[in-house]
Amino acid sequence: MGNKPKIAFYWCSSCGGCEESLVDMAEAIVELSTQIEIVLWPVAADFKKKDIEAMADGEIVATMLNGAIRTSEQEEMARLLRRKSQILIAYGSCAYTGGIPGLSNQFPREQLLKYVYHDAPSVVNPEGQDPQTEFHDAGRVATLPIFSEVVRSLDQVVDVDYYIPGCAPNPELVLDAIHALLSGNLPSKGTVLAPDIALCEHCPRLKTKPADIAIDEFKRPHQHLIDPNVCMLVQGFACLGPATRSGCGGACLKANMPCTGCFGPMSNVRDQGAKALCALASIVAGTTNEEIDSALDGIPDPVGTFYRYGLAKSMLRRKVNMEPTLSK
Amino acid sequence: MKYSYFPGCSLKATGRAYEESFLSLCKALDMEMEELENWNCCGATSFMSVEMGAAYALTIRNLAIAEKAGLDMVAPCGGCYGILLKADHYYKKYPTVHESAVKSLKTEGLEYKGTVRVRHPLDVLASDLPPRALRSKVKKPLKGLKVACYYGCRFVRPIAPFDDMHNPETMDLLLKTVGARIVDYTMKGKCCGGAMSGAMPNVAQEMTYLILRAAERAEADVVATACPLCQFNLEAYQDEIRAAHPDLKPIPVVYFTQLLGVALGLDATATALNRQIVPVEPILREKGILADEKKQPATAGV
Amino acid sequence: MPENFEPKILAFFCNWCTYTAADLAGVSRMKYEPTTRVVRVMCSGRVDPQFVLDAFAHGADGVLIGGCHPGDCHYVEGNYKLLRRFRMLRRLVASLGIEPERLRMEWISASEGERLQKVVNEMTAQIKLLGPLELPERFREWDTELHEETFDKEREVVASGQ
Amino acid sequence: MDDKTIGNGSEEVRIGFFICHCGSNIAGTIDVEAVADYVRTLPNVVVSSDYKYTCSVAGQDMIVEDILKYKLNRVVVAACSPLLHEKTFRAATQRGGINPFFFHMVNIREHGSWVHQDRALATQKAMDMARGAIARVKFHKALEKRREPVRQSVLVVGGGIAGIHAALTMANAGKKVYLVEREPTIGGHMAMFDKTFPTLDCAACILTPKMSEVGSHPNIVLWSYSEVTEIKGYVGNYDVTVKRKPRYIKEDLCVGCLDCIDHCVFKTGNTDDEFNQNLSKRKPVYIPFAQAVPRLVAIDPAACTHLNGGKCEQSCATACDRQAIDFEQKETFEHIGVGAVIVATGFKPFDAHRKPLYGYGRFPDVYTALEVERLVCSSGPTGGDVVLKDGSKPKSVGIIHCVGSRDHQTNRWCSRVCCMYSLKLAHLLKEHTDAEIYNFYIDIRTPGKGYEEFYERLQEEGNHFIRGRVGDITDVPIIPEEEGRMIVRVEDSLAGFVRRIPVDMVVLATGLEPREDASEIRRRFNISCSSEGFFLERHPKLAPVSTTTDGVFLAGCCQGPKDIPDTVAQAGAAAAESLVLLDVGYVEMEPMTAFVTEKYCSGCKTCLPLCPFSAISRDEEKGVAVINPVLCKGCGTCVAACPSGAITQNLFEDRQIFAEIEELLVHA
Repeated sequence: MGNKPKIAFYWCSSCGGCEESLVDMAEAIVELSTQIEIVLWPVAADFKKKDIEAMADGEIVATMLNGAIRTSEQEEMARLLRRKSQILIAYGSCAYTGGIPGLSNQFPREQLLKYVYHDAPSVVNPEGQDPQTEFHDAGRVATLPIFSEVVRSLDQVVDVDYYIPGCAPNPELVLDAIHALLSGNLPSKGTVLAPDIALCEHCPRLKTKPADIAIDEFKRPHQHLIDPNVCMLVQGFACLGPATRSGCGGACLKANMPCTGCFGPMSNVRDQGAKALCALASIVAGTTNEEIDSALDGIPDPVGTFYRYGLAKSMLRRKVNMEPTLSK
Repeated sequence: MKYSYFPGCSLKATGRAYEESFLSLCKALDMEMEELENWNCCGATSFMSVEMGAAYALTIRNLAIAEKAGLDMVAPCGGCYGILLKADHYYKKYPTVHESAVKSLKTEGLEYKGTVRVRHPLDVLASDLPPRALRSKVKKPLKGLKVACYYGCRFVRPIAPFDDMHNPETMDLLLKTVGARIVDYTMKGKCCGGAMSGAMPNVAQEMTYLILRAAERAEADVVATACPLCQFNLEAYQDEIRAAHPDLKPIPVVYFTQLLGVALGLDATATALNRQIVPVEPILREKGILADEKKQPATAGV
Repeated sequence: MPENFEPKILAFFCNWCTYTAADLAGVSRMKYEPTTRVVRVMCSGRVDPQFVLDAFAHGADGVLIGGCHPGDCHYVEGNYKLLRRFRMLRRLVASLGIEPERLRMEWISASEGERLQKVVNEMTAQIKLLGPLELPERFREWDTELHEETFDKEREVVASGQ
Repeated sequence: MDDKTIGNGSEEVRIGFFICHCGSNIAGTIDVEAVADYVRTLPNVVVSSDYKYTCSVAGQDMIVEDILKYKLNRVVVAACSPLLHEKTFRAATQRGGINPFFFHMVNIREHGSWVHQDRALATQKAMDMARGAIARVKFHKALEKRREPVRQSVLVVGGGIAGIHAALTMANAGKKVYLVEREPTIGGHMAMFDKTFPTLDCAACILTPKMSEVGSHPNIVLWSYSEVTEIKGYVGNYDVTVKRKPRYIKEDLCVGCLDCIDHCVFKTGNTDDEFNQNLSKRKPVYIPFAQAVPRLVAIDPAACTHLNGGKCEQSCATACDRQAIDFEQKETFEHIGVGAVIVATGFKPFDAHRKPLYGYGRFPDVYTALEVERLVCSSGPTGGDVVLKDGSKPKSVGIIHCVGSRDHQTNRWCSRVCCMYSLKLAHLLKEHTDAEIYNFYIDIRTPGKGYEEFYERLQEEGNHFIRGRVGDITDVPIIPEEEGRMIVRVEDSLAGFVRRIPVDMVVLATGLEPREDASEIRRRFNISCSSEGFFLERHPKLAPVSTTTDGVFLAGCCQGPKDIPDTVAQAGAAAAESLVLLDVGYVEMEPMTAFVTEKYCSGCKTCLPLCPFSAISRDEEKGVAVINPVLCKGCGTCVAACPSGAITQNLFEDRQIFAEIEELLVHA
């Protein structure tokens, strides 16, 4: 067992979907387990932080970390695993670009806590308690991690070697990545381990997209019937396929839903949201402010549309003016 | 449609016919005129050349009050209309005017932000009514009545917000709408001489004469005006003028609002025709626009 | 707000109109605020929203895009394409808390040197009122909540413990 | 990034920076030494120096020497606008032995020293701009200019004296000329004039020989009654579509015998004769004037009974023994290719109705100058008799100058020709009627050969000159002598009082305006207008007939008011510029085109609808976009839109622009 490469899996601010994607490898994971030694996997096995701390720096061959970084605990674990691992892989959209949790970068921390602990319809908190980082009771101290002001992608906190995109990543990509890892056949540092080409490339609907497309009106998928054979943009649905890396196999489109961009941008793009916005808005119909605005009214939440997974890693990172009250 | 109404001094005195006919007309057309509270002299006096700062402050006080009401401000008198526009313009353009007005207004707790739109009845009636609103209310079209529309100066000079500076046409169009025939003559935008009537009456009367004669030569039955100063000046001195120019026939000079009122079938009190110096009713009867005298109830004097 | 705040306005000017208008303003010696830093592009249609965000992220207090009047584009209709992106971009930028006055698009033709002068002065005055945007500084400030030092100390403790 | 797209590959970047004083133009406001010192500290900068006049031969030599001496592979010059001297410095860079596109220019004069006053802030801005350029030039790469052959033909739009002269010059030089005129005949406004100032030679006598020469020239294709509807392509290779309106006459059959006109069912004219300024009537089948070129009749569909669906025996058609009349004629389109375009679309006279106080349209005997040209002309509506509408001869005439010129209520510019044509008309009217002539002027402007002398001659002839802008023309008399006449009211600003001058005839010296469709034409030819609406020359002094679009030139009044001698001179200049283009034989295309890197292109088709020049197509086999470099004009719209970053624009690459943005914003 000692000779098998040590691999760690960890989760931070995430939904658990990435863990599911590991399980989705099905039989392959059984086979894999004969070739690797898993040293950390909180969702499946009982390893402790101190086990990792006890390891030598670089002892772990590779760590796949999913989830964004929002708390001091997550940050601490990220730093710890970075030290202990030769290769750190940001696994899934949240670790890669902040993911859905990154959308909370539009709101001040206090507003979020207030909603979650007081105002949300499902909350029962008759005493109006707020979570505290420390709780003293009979000389004992219980602690909670600090909830930070800003959600970050993994590489905004520690150095990252590779990225596996997706919400969640699909098992084939993960297997490919692990095999590359085991064979030592690795691309250059910083590579995103998915094809560097947009989703449209293999989209069966592409042939229905005319060369002179002009969008009169953006529609929202839950309000309209979607033709399963026609390009989403032709139908007026804001599909981010043109601005999103492939590798997912077009799962959403197969389920007749437009791409929302979870695989992130291609390597030549610095800000996926800005590029997606540019690509979509460029083909809007109309020449006056009024005409154009009326078409764009179908995208009532531009941040949610263009930065659904990427706000934390975008050029502006978060909503700029909300008088941040930073907690230290 | 609701407006602030700034009558100014004339409409409460020599120009009562204007006020009465205008307000009745507005009522008939569902336009609400709310008289400005606590208004003062518009400031269109020679005081301008004595102490400019104070003079403009006087004018701007009216604008400040109107601003509180938040409505367009209608000023029927040409003098008022012109000076209100000018003061608003100067207030925005010249810091000295601005400063002195701000200072004066402050003493009364007023301020003027510069948002009031000053309007003239011609403008309001021509621009704000829904299409055909006026035409559809006509009961007695002014068929056969030949009108010389006279504009004078202040609605279009030096600032012309709603009509051509040299060839105004709004009144022509309004009266045409109610069936009148508009005569073409070249004096409609020339000075009525009003400003000189006190100092050099003979000069003023000569100017008035040329206008009236041009209207007469154009075979007008009546001259229509939109300013109490023009109206008075053109009508009140006709006897004096005739002393020098016996050829001048008496010609009634009325407010366009009176003619519109007649066309809408408003009664004699509403149109204030009885306030004319040169009677106009005989002409209107002759044209069949007003009913015969016998059927007409007696009207009260001034 | 720092004293004597001089806004930094990154400007993208179309070669054929606004850039030439700026040249004309120069030839005519029209004075305006020294706040712009101009990137010349052949057509305002080249302006990628990434450029605008990158400018903000690197310290621009405002971004000004100058193109040809509608119908006058040297490349037929590049300016309309910019307009479409711009209408979307301004919504995005507004939802991300950047005041709309900081992102401006103007049609300024080659003969409108005076207009260029007016636009730059006006925008400078507006941004002076808003104050600096200072995103690079804000990024640094946001990141002060990270614990690198603390954890590094812990690491030393752990290391020495071994 | 593709390695092949990175400048000199792994070679070390060595930048030379040169900042120009431009005498005191730059150095007066910007501390150029400080900028040079600052730039010297930036990475990759090997040499940084300032010079009095960098664009001078010595300045350029300095760049060349430094390239060799310091083994530079990048050059940045901070000086004036690149629109002025980019070419100069690219050439110098090339002389130094490196590709000219390793050069970048920083505009610190037009965008710096000339528009700022605060020395510290202007210097700061210059440093920032230099820093941006230094950052971007690192990513520059070697580019080649492509050469395209130039078609040996030219399109001349407009057949007035400007278009005629330009067309003849080009045709005489052996080039194929297409002359397109909107009206049924060429000749333009000049054909309507009686005499020309100051020599008083007859306009027709000097114009009509040139018109006939156009009509018969083997190198000229004349399409009258036609309009250019579309123009595509680029300098040297324009594709033009010309609409030929139906004149209901088979041009190849009509010999201009005019029998059809005699046989028209209308025995006299039934519609206003535009050529005579509507002072007479013409028939629906007509020839604009006797010397019209081409000498072909036309049928006016608005006035012809048959073409309006009415009953007509069509006697005109039966009268034509050559059966040239064709009521079924439809508009047709011609497609031609030309190397250059000369726009000579002329002007529009100011509409005198816009000055209502002058009574045009109200008083019958208020005329525009062009109407009077026709009245005094022996081939005009009255055969040269100057008579009023009531048939009498005027005893006194007022000529009002500057109608619609030098007037803040209408047009602010001076129309340049009105003073002289007013003097000419004064002379002709006096000659024809012996009336008293009053000229009401603001200033008399006679800058031209023999012009001032002509003015003196007019004064000696006993014409009255009254300085003052006329207030109005009134018909309201105040003394018996004024009864029944028009009275010109004017403040005589020399005498210092208001005059009332009764006259029988008023001539309005209307100014020159851009044509109503000038902005439409401008868009069609992709050129600019100055603020008043005349077409904009590339440079008011040094490129007066060029436009911002290469290969499109201007001639005549479409560029601004001018008289006949100036128009002809300018038309000659436009022809000469076109000849240079054609005779060189090729054009060099700027290499700032865009290209697709196939491996990054998903074939998503986002770019396809964006290209106005249809330069982007899709390779269906490979499933990628392909840009045709010949059609690409380098706007970069597709580059911005490409969601994959798969399209690159030479000289405006993402990495170049990002580097520029980011460094511009680092405060030095």
